[in-house]
Amino acid sequence: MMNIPRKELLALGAGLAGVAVLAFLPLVTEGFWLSLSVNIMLYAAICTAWALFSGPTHLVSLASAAFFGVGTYSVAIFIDVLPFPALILIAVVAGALLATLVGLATLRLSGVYFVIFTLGLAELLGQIVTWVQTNFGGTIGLYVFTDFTETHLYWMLLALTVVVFVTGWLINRSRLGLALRIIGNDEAVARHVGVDTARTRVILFAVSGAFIAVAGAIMAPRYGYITPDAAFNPMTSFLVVIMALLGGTRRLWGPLVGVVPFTVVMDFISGHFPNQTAVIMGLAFLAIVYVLPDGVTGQLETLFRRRRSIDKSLLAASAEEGR
Amino acid sequence: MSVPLLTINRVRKAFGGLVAVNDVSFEVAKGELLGLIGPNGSGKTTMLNLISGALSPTSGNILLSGQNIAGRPAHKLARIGVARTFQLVRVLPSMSALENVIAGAVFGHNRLWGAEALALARVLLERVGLKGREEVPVAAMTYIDQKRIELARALAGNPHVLLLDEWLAGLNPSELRVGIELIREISEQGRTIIMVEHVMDAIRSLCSRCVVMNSGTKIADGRSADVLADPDVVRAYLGDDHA
Amino acid sequence: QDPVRIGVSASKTGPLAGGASGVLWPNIKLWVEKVNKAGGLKVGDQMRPIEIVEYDDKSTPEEAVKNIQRLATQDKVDLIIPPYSTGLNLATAPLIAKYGYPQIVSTGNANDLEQFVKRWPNTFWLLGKAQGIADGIVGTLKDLHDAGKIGNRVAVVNVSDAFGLEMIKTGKPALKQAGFDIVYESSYPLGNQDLAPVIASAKAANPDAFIAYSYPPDSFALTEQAQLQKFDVKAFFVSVGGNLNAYGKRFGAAANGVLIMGGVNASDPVFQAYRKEHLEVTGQEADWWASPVAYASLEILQQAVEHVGSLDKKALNKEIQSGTFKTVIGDVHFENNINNNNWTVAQWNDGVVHGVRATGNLQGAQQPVLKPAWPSN
Amino acid sequence: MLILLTGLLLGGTYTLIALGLTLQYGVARIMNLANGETLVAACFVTFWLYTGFGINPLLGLLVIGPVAFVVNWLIYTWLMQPLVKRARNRGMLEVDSILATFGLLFLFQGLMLQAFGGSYFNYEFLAQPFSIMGNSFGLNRVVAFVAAAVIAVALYTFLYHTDRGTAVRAVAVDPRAAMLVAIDVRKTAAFAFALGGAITACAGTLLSTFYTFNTSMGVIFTMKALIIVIMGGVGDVRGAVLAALVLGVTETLVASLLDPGLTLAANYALFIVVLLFRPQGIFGKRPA
Amino acid sequence: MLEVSNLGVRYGRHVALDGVSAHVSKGEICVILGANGAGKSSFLGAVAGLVGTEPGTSIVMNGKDVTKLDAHLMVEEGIALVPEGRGIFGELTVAENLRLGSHARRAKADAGKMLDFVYGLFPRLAERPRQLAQTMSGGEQQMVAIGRALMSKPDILMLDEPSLGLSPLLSKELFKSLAIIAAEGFGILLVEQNARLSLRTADRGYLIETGRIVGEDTAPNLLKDPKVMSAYLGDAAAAAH
Ligand SMILES: Nc1ncnc2c1ncn2[C@@H]1O[C@H](COP(=O)(O)OP(=O)(O)OP(=O)(O)O)[C@@H](O)[C@H]1O
Ligand SMILES: Nc1ncnc2c1ncn2[C@@H]1O[C@H](COP(=O)(O)OP(=O)(O)OP(=O)(O)O)[C@@H](O)[C@H]1O
Ligand SMILES: CC(C)C[C@H](N)C(=O)O
Ligand SMILES: [Mg+2]
Ligand SMILES: [Mg+2]
Repeated sequence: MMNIPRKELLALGAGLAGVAVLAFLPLVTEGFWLSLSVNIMLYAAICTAWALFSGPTHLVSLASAAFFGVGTYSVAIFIDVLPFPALILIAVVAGALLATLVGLATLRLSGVYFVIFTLGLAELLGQIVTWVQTNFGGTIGLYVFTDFTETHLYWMLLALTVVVFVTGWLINRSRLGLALRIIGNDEAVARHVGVDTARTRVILFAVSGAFIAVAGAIMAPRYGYITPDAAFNPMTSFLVVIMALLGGTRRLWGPLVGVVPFTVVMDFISGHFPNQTAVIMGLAFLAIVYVLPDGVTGQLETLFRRRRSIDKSLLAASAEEGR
Repeated sequence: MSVPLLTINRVRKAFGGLVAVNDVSFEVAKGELLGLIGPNGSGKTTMLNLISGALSPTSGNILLSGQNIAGRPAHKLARIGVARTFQLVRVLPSMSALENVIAGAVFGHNRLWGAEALALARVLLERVGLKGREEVPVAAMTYIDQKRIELARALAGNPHVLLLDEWLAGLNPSELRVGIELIREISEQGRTIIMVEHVMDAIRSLCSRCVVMNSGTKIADGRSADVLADPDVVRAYLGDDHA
Repeated sequence: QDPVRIGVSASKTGPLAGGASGVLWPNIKLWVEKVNKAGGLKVGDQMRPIEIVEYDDKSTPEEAVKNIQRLATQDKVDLIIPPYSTGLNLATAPLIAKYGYPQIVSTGNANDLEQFVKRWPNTFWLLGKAQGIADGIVGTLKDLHDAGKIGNRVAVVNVSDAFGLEMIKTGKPALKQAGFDIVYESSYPLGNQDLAPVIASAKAANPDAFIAYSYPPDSFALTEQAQLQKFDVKAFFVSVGGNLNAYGKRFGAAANGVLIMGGVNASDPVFQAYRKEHLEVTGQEADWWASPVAYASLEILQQAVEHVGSLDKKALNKEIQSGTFKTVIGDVHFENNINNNNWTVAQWNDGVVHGVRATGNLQGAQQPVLKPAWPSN
Repeated sequence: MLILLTGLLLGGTYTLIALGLTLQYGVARIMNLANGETLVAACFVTFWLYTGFGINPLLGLLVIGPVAFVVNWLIYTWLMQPLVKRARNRGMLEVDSILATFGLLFLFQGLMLQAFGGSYFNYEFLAQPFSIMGNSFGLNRVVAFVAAAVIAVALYTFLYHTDRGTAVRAVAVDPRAAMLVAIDVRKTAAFAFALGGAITACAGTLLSTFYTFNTSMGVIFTMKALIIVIMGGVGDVRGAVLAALVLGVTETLVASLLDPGLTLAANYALFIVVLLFRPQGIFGKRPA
Repeated sequence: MLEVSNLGVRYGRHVALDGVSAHVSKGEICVILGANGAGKSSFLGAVAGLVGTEPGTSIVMNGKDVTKLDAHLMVEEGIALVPEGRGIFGELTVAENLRLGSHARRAKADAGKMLDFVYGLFPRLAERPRQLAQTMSGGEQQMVAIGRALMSKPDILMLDEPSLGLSPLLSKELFKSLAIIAAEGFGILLVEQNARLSLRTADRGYLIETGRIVGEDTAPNLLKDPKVMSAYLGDAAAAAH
C-alpha cells in the first residue's frame, strides 16, 4: 500500500508527457482551437474536481455553478485591489468555506435530497448576491479587466487540472480515500467500522468545491463583465454532471474521457447546424445513451449503487439494520 | 464477576408508540460470550443497534468500562471498541476480501495503516478460513464466505465488544459446525461477545449465559441450561417439544 | 460575385433566446434580404451579396467567446454582428477588439461606458448609457408633477438582474432628487411571474405613479395583476416587454396610457415603412423600441462600408466613430462611441406606441397623457 | 387573509407543476429532466389551438391530456423501457434516465424552437377579476387552482383507495416483488409515466392562461417541480400537494411582508428545515 | 400439478442449473435440499418466471405449458413465490401488502376469505395491519411475505428458506402451518437449510448439487439416508436430540 505500484508510475510518466505536449499547444495554434481547448480544459478541471467528491460518495452534486460563481466573484470583487495570485487564494478559501457550510447543512441529506439542495444553491447565491447589491449599493455587473490572453487562461487551467489530478491521486492513497470507498459501498457499514462519514464527506466536498472555485476565478477575465446570472449559471452544473457521467467516475481520468468527446461533438454540432443545434444535440445524446450502453453505464454502474447486489435479497429489511 | 465490561442500565427504546426495548438491564463481563435470544420482534436487533450506536436510546445508560456510551454515534463507538455484524449480511461489494477487512483495521479501535493493516487483514482472513481468496471481489462470494468476511472485518478493529446478529442464520448444518467452531475460537482468545441467535444448537454449545427478551422486556437471565429450561422461555420462545 | 461574409453569434437557446429571437434575429433576416434584393452590399464599386454565418451562443459567455473565435479565425468573416444582451457584448468585446471588427451594440447598455470605450474603441453603443434610459421616466413624471397632474408618491419595483439593478441604481436617486416620495420599493427575482403580492403591496402604499424596471414575462404579469386588482395609478410604467407588439395585442384597450421604456417616433414614415417590411419579410411584428434600433445598427454597418468603400476594419471603425448615418431611428452620430439620442419613454395609444421622451435632440415626442382607470371586463 | 389566499392560489399552480413528476419519478422511476419541456409544449399547443382555432383552453384539456398520455406512453415504451430493462439496479436506471431525458430535453426544446421560434408568447383567457372574500384574483388562476385540487384529489383517491392504485404504488416500492403479486410491471410503469406526462401537459395548458412562456423556459418548471417532489417525499401525492401549498404560501408571505427578492432564499430555508426534521420528505418513508 | 422438465438457467457463462426435472402435486409438500450456491433459489426463480430459462426447458402447470410466461402471469396460473429475502413492500403497510397479494384475477373473488385464513395463521399480522412492513422485525416480515403469497390463492406455494431468522417456536409453527396449508389442497415447494425440520414435515425431497438433481426420495427415506444425514443434517443437529 505504501509503495507506488509500477502501473501507476507508468501512468504518471504518460501523464507528465501528455501535460508537456498540451502545454505547448498555444504555441502552435491560437484563435478558435485555443478557445475550444480552453473550454475543454475548463471542464476537464471542473469535472475531475466534481468527481473527486461525487464519484466515491455517489452523491450527485449540482453545486458546481455555485462554486464556480463564488470563484468568479472572488476575482471580480477584488481585481482592482489585489494581485491575481491572491485572488486565486481567496477563491480557494471561499470555495472551501462555502462547501463546508453546505456540507454541514446537508449532512443528513442523502441521494436525491442532496441533489436538489445543491441544484438550488447556485440560484440562491446568485439571488443573494443580487439582493445584497440591490440593497447595499454597488453595481450588479463588475468589470474584470486584465491583460490575460486565452493562452494564459489555458495554461492556468492546465495547471489546475494537473493539481486536481495529483490531489485525487493522493487522496486515493490516503485514509480519506479508503474511507470514501467504504462510504460509497455502504454507508451503514462505514459508520460501524468507525468512519466518520460526515467529516469525510465535508472535507472532500470542500476540496472539490475549492478547485471548482479556482476554475471560476481563472475564467473571470474571460467574462470581462461579471453578472450573477452568468457566474451562477445552473447549466454549468448540469453540463459537469453529464460530461462526468458520460466518462465515468470510477477512475480519476474517467471524467476526462467524457469531457473531450462531449465538448468536441457538441461543438461540431453547434458549428455545423446552428439552427438545429438543440434537436441534433438531443438526438446525439439519446444515441450516445442507447448505442453505448456500456461506455456510459458500464463504468457508472456503481455511481448510484445501493448496498449489495439485488440478487441476494429483494428487499433490504432496513428496520433490522438500524438505519 | 468483577467489574463488568458492558453494563446495560434500564435502557428503553420507543418507536412512536411501540416500545421495542423496555427498560432492559444486564451486564456482560470481560471475556464472556453472552447469548441474546427471544422471539421475533422481541427487540434483540434493536438492543444491538443501541449498543453499537446505530440508534440512540430513549432513556437509560449503556456503560462500556464504566464510561457512558449511550447515544454516541456509531463511528465513535467503533473507535472506542464496539464492532458488529448485521442480521442481513453487509459486505462492501465493490471491494476485495482483503480490502473489506482492511476497512475494519484502519478505522476501528485498532486504527492501523499501511503494512500493519494489511498484515492483520491477512491473518484474520486466514483465521476465518479464507486464506488464498484475499483478492476475490466479495460480490462474487457465497453467502457463508461473505459472513466470514463480515466477521473478519469486525475483528480487524480489535473491539472490546463484538456483536453478532444472527451470524449463523442461513448456514446449512455442516457450515454451521464450522461457524460455531470459529466463534468458539474467537471467544476463547478472550474476546467479549454478544450473540443474537435463533439456532439453539449454537446457543447451547457456545454460550454459558443467556439473556432472553420477550416483547421488549427481559424475561430471563442466567446459565443457558437453566434459562432454556425456564417454562416462560419455553412457552414464549422454544415451543414445547424443545423442553 | 464574391459574397461579403458576415458572422453572427447570438442566442437561439437559453434564457436570452426570448429577447434575441424577438429583436435581433428577425432584423438580421430583414436586412440581409433587403440588401441582397437590391443587388448586394456596395463595397467600393462592387455590389457583393451578403452571406451570413450564424452560431448559437446558448446564452453563455463561453460559447459566445468560442463562436467569435470561430468566426474570426475559422470562417474568417469580413464583419461581425455582435450578440444580444449587455453581458454577452461585454464578454465578447475583448476578442472582437483583438480581431479589430467594429462592434455596434444595439441590445445592451451599461453605466460606465466611457471607461469601456476607452479600452475597446471599436465598441459602439447605440442605446447610450443606462442612466439616460433609467432616468427618462423620472423626467416624465416630474413634468407631470410640475404640471400639477400627479402627486409625488411613487412605487418602484425592479427585476433583480443586471438590467434591473443598473436601472434602479440611477433611477432611485433621480426620483429622490426630483422630489418624489418613494412609498413602495422592492425587487423580485428574474423569471418570477407570480407578482400578485408585489402589486398588492404597491397598491396598499397608495402611490400616484408606478414604475417597473421589468422584463417581458414580468411586464405582462405586473400589468395583468394591476388590472385584476384594480390598481389604478395615473402613470403606470413597465420596461422591456411593454415595447412588444404582443403587449398591445394582449391588453388591447387596457394598454392605453401605459408608459413603457424606450420608444419610437411612430409618426415617422420611415419607421412606418420599416414596420410594414418587417412584418412582410419575417412574419413577425417589429416591436416599438429595440427592433428599429437593432435594424439601425445594421444600417450603420452597411453605410460605413459604403462610405469607406472597402472592408478594411480600421477604416470602418474610424468611419463609424465620426460619420453620421441615416437610419430607421433617424440620423445617428456617435459621440465618443456612444449614441446620445435615444427614446427613453413612450406611451401606448390604441395599439400604437408614441415616444414621449428622449435624450438628446430626437424629434417627434408627444405629450404624455394620464392613464385612465383600467377598463373593467 | 389576502396573503394566504394569494399564497394558496400560487400553491395550486405549484401543485400542478409537480404532480406529474411525482408520478414519473416516484413511480416509474424516471427522473424526467424533460418534464418542464412537456409543460411548455402544452402551453404552445394550447396557445395554437386557442389563437388559431378558437378552441377554449379548458376544452383544449380534453384534447391535450389524452394526446400527452399517448405520447408519453410511447416515450416510455420506446425510449425508457430499454433503459429499465438493461438497468441492473435502481442506480443505473437513475443515471441512464437522467442522461436520456437530458437528451429529450434538448430534442423537445429544439422541436419547439423549429415550430414556434424563441420569442415570448401569451394570450388572454379568463383574465377577469374573481372576488373571494372581498379580494379580487385572476379567474384564470382560480380555475387552475380548482383544477389542481380536482386532479390531486382524483389522483390521491386513485392511488390510495383503489386496487389499481395500490398496484401502482407497489411498483414504485419494488418492481421485482410487484411481479410476484401478478402486477404487469411494464404496463403499470408505462401507465404511471404516461399519466404523469398527461398531468404535466394539463398543467401546461392551465398555466398558459396566465403565464408568459417561451421555448427556453422548461427548465424553470422542472426545477420547481423537482424541489416540490423531493420536499414532499418522492412519489407521495399528499406530500407533493402539501409541499406545493406550503411553498406557495411562504413565497407569498415573504414577498408581501419581507422582500420579493428573498423568495428563493425563503424556499431554500424551508427546504432545509423540512429536510433537517424529516430527511425523507414531508410524507416520505424512510429509505429502505 | 406442476411439472418441470429439463430446466436450465445460466447467468452469462455461468451455468447455474442444467437439465433439472421435478414435479409437485396437489396437497404435497416437497422440499429441495442443497448446499449454498447449489442453485435452489435459481430453480424457484425460474419456475416463478423471474429468471430466464434456457431453450429446452419445459414448465407445465395444471396441464398448460407456461414455460415462457412472465412472472406476473405465472401468478395467474397459480404459482406463488416467497422469495429469498422476502420481497415484501417495505414502504407499504401490512394490510396493503396482503391486499396486493390478491391482486391476481384468480384471487379477487376469495380475497376476504383468504385474509381471514392468513390472519388466523399469523395473528401478529392481524394485530398490526397498519404498521409499515419494513419496520416489522425479521420474523414478522417473513409472515407478511408468506401471507401475501397465500393471498393469491395459489395452487403451488414456493418458499425460499422461509424459516431463516425465525425463532424456534415460530419455525415449528410455520411448518405446522405449512402442513395445514397443504392439507387445504395447496401444493408446496420448499427450499430449506433446516433439513431436519423440513423433512419431518415434507412428503418428498430433492437433493440438488451444483445445478443438478442428484437424488429424490420420500422424506422419511431421506431422513434415514446416511448420505443425507452427514451432508444436510449434520452432527451438531443430531446431537441436540
Ligand atoms: N424503525 C422502527 N420503527 C418502528 N418499529 C420498529 C423499528 N425497528 C424495529 N421496530 C419494531 O420493534 C420491535 C423489535 O424489533 P427487532 O428488530 O429488535 O426484533 P428482533 O428481536 O431482532 O426480531 P427478529 O428475531 O425477528 O430479528 C419489532 O416489533 C419491530 O416491528
Ligand atoms: N443474478 C445472478 N448473476 C450471476 N450469477 C448468479 C446470479 N444469481 C445466482 N447466481 C449464481 O448461480 C449459482 C446458484 O445460485 P442460487 O442463488 O440459485 O443458489 P442457492 O442454492 O439458492 O444458494 P443459497 O443457499 O446461497 O441461497 C450460484 O453460484 C450463484 O453465485
Ligand atoms: C436595454 C435592454 C435591451 C437590455 C438587454 N435586454 C440586456 O440584457 O441587458
Ligand atoms: Mg433481529
Ligand atoms: Mg438461495
